[in-house]
Amino acid sequence: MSFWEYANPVKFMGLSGRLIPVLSVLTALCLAVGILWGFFGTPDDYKQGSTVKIIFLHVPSAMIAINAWIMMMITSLVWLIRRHHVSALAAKAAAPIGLTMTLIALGTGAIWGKPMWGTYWAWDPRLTSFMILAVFYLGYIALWNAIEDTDVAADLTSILCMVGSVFALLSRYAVNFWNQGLHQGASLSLDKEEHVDNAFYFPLLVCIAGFVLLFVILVLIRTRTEIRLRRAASLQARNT
Amino acid sequence: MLALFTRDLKLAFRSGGGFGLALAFFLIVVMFVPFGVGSDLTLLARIAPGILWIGALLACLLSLDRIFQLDHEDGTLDVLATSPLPLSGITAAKATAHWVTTGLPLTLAAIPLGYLLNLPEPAYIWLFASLAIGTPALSFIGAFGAAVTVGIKRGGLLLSLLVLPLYIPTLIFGAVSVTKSVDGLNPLPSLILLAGLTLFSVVLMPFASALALKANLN
Amino acid sequence: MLALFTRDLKLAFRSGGGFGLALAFFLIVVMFVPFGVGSDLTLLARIAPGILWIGALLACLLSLDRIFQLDHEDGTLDVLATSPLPLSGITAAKATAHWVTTGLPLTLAAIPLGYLLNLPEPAYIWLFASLAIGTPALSFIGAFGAAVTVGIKRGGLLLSLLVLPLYIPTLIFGAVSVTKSVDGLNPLPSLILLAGLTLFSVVLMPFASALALKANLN
Amino acid sequence: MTIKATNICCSRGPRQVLQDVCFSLTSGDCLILRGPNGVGKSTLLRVLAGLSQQSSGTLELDHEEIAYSGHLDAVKFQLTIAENLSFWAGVYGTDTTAQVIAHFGLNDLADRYAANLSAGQKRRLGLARMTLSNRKIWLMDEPTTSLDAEHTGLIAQSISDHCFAGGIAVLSTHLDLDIPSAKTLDLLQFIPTKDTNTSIFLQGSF
Amino acid sequence: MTIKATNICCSRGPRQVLQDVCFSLTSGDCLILRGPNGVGKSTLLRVLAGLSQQSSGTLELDHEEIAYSGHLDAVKFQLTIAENLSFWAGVYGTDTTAQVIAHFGLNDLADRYAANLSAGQKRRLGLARMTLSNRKIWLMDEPTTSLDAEHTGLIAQSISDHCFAGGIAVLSTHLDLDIPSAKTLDLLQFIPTKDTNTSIFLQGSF
Amino acid sequence: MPDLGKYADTVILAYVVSFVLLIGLSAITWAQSRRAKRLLDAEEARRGK
Ligand code: HEM
Ligand SMILES: Nc1ncnc2c1ncn2[C@@H]1O[C@H](COP(=O)(O)OP(=O)(O)OP(=O)(O)O)[C@@H](O)[C@H]1O
Ligand SMILES: Nc1ncnc2c1ncn2[C@@H]1O[C@H](COP(=O)(O)OP(=O)(O)OP(=O)(O)O)[C@@H](O)[C@H]1O
Ligand SMILES: [Mg+2]
Ligand SMILES: [Mg+2]
Repeated sequence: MSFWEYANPVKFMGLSGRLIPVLSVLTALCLAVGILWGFFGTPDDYKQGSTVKIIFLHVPSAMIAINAWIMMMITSLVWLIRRHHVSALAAKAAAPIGLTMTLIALGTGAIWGKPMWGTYWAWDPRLTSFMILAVFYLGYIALWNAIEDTDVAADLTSILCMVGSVFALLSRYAVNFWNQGLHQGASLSLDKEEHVDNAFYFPLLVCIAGFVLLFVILVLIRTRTEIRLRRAASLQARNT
Repeated sequence: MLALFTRDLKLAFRSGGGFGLALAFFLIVVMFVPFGVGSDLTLLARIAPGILWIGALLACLLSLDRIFQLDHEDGTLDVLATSPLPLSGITAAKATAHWVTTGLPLTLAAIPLGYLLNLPEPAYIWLFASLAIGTPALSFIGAFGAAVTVGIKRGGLLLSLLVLPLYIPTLIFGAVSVTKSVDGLNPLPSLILLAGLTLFSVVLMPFASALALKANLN
Repeated sequence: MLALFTRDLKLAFRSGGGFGLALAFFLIVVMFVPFGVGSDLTLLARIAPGILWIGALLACLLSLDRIFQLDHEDGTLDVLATSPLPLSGITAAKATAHWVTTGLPLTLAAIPLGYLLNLPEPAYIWLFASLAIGTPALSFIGAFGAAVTVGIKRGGLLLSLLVLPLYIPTLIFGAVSVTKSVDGLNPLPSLILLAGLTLFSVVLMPFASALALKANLN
Repeated sequence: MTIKATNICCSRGPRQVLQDVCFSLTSGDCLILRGPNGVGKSTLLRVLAGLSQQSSGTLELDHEEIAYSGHLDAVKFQLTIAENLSFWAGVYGTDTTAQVIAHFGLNDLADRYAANLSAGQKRRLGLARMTLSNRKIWLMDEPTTSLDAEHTGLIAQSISDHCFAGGIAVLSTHLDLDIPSAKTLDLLQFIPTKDTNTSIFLQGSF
Repeated sequence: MTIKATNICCSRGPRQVLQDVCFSLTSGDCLILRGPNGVGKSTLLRVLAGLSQQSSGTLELDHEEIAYSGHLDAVKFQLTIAENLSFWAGVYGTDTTAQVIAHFGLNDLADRYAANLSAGQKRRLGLARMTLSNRKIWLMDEPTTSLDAEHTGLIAQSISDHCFAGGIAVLSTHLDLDIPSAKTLDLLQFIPTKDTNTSIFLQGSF
Repeated sequence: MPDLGKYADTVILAYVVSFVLLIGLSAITWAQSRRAKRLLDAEEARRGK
């Protein structure tokens, strides 16, 4: 059986219906363990004090924010090439989640910035490119909402997503070129020398797993919602 | 394609003076800045490159929706789509016409307006170069945004929302090159990046726009 | 008149989210300034009041052409003109709807955006007050400009050209009151002048707009 | 309730289109304007509606009683049929939206956005406003364009009913509508012949 | 030169409008689409023109030979009649503007801005483009709206001539046009009856 | 409760903001899903009859 069969709404509904209960338990578990461990079970940082605990929300949400867009890029491409409706709807479903995650990363970052840098906001490249990402999400969502014909909306948002990806990358580069920042570099690398202390590293990994699972489950639920709405619309159109 | 290009130029002139108005808007935005931030000359000189670039960008943005919306509303776009011209050629012709009627006059007008904002001497040539190189990218990226929003009745603001983040790299490379020249640094690297960006937009955006138009005609 | 007002609000929501988009434009204009002029915080703080006011003004300007143009194009304006509603009432209702969908959200959004531009502490309350008092004038003056340009196919840029000079007093009184508060001076006098200007526009502009509409329908 | 037009001349731009149009109508009358394309039917209707000014002549009618429908439908694409009509009901201060929707056979479509209507359905929606307005004088410019035979009949019937109930209707059309008691006015007879353009710039010589 | 439509289904939004439309035409044929408002004439014409996609069925025709005219006129108000037509001549790579203007009786108006035309004159200008395009397959949506009797005859004659010269025409109309040799296709017979909406979302149950 | 020291406000605020957003998103997702299911069920029932 080919993977593409899950692009069929019936197949997808069946599989996702079975997956959701399992996944929700796993998600709750990971999030609870990760956050409780992070909040209660980690020491203060010698430099940042207790604010280091924010990392358990900040980094996972930032990762999801970026990866949600990448997922949308892939599903959009699948829609454009193979025209599987479920794929387009999954992209639509992911956008609000990506936006929320972007906002969480921005929010926690801003709150963290106040004690660390003395300001909620600075025009640092990392921060700025996240704000640009939020605008891309907003535009994408607004475009979905502005077009009534669903196939047309899927086409246009997919094209926007592809073009937007290129320009998001360009902006990231441009913003770096424009300003040197305050924000720290990658501390999550596998290279032992670089990444944060193990005391933070392991709970952080659990939190990331929790966020990833949460993202997956929300995408599944939202895609199911979209599929149901499409079916309802089709039924309604046929009955009149 | 040539017919389309010349017709678009003609229409821009006829419908209340294409050239003049983008210019006027640019002029007025630049004029507003001293009203808003006060008339301190050293302050103005520092923000001049950025304001000039932002002003040009907004003036360009404001006329984007004309690129396809009018032709869509009166049915011309439907007919063009069934005509011998390829859609990507249509968008390229229209984006070029848009550049000739906005980007080009804006570039020329930026020099005297720079004087109003007390732009330092050595920056003029770089301001001119960066606008001349950068504004085609604005027109071609903008045409893509216009193609995406063409079906939507007066999607003017949605258009801005979609296009503005796409404009960020152009703005940054453009403004940075002028700022660098003001600060006595080498503006060439960012100018080269800007040229690359323009080349990329001019070559590839018409195809993306054609896809979007195709979807919108449905 | 109430029917017209609520319909205009409904249309603003339906056509791709009235509120959201003026806001988004404002956000993006404010975002662009650091890209243009660099991210030096003291510099940003100095130009913040002016930029915020100019940004709000441009966001407002961008949606002006929707006020009458759409109704003209589909024949609604002709029918409204023969309806029991007086033309001045029609323009007043439409200008008010425009303010609710743009001026009001812009006023609310200006506070957080002020933070992005590092606006000094004491200025926030005055920024809010000046926008709350000043934006109705922008909508009513703008409605007049829209009424004058309604016959002209996509007179968007002509509209800007006409309206922007009319906006200058509002901009000056508004921005000055914020700047004064930043500098520790008394912002009240200019705020009172601003209030007078708004009162004048709200009371008298609908009649001027009605005259312009009447002439345009011919 | 009367309309009385005496020696009305209409111009479009610099060109005089109609000269010395005279007619008078009272309650119950229906006047059909006829004439080839470009003779000035729309121009005359806009003058009657008060949207344009006649260049000379006098026109007596009660502007408070006019309902006008032109070549365009005055329909908002982003509103549903029901919303479009209840907006107009609000403007005219009436509340017969439901009846009108039923009368024009729009029941099934009431919650459809106007953007998703066919040309004829849109036209019908535009005309439903006339009935809704509850006004006495109907001015209609080619009401039946894009309508099929059945709905053309429906519109003709509505107009007859309106006149029968004491209203007045003035309409232009290229078809033969089945409206008993309608008078026709061929505008060809009012094409300017004499060299009496009323423009002040043509007086005297200089 | 043939058109062959086999089992074409068309949808608008979520709604299936036409089901299993079949016809085939060869050089010289004229097909008149008939049916009440909203039956799907415009939808079918847009599918034939390649502007929309059929939801199923196959369509064989040469897209390079199509000239399409819809409900809208595709006329630029800011250009004169002559300019409008010479623009289209440029697009289609032809140069018969002068003949076409004469043929459609637009000589007197050639230098008038299109904004200053009456509804029927505008429509005529829109249709003149078909002749100008020099293409074999004409797709026309209610070509004669707003036209008076004389010009309706002129259009019918042009269509006959076009078919006689080996072209194909597919048009929709609510009037009885005088086109000898035209076949009519009543779209009422293609209204979806079977419960076979092709939407993938209606398959199975969940 | 761990001792958060002088940064207690900051940390708590960050957690509260994140939870509000996450829970809000989940709640909206869930509510929309319920509504869609009800709508679809109603529509299927209408077809059934
Ligand atoms: C609004 C402000 C901020 C934004 C938008 C932001 C955004 C980001 C992003 C995008 C990442 C990368 C995650 C990844 O790619 O794995 C990240 C990581 C991180 N941020 Fe922030 N940040 C902000 C403020 C702050 C502040 C104020 C601090 C602390 C002083 C901070 C500390 C960190 C740390 C320690 C990491 C992990 C580094 C890594 O693994 O890459 N951030 N942030
Ligand atoms: N600005 C103008 N300058 C000169 N002539 C004009 C102008 N505007 C309109 N006309 C002419 O005025 C005449 C009357 O136009 P009108 O729209 O009233 O005609 P109509 O009888 O409604 O025709 P139709 O049946 O085609 O709708 C037309 O011949 C038109 O060309
Ligand atoms: N988005 C949509 N959703 C549902 N139905 C739609 C949509 N768009 C159009 N329709 C319907 O599709 C049908 C076909 O419309 P079409 O324009 O093809 O009709 P038509 O035969 O050309 O009618 P007319 O003679 O009035 O021009 C109409 O009943 C219309 O209401
Ligand atoms: Mg007419
Ligand atoms: Mg039709």
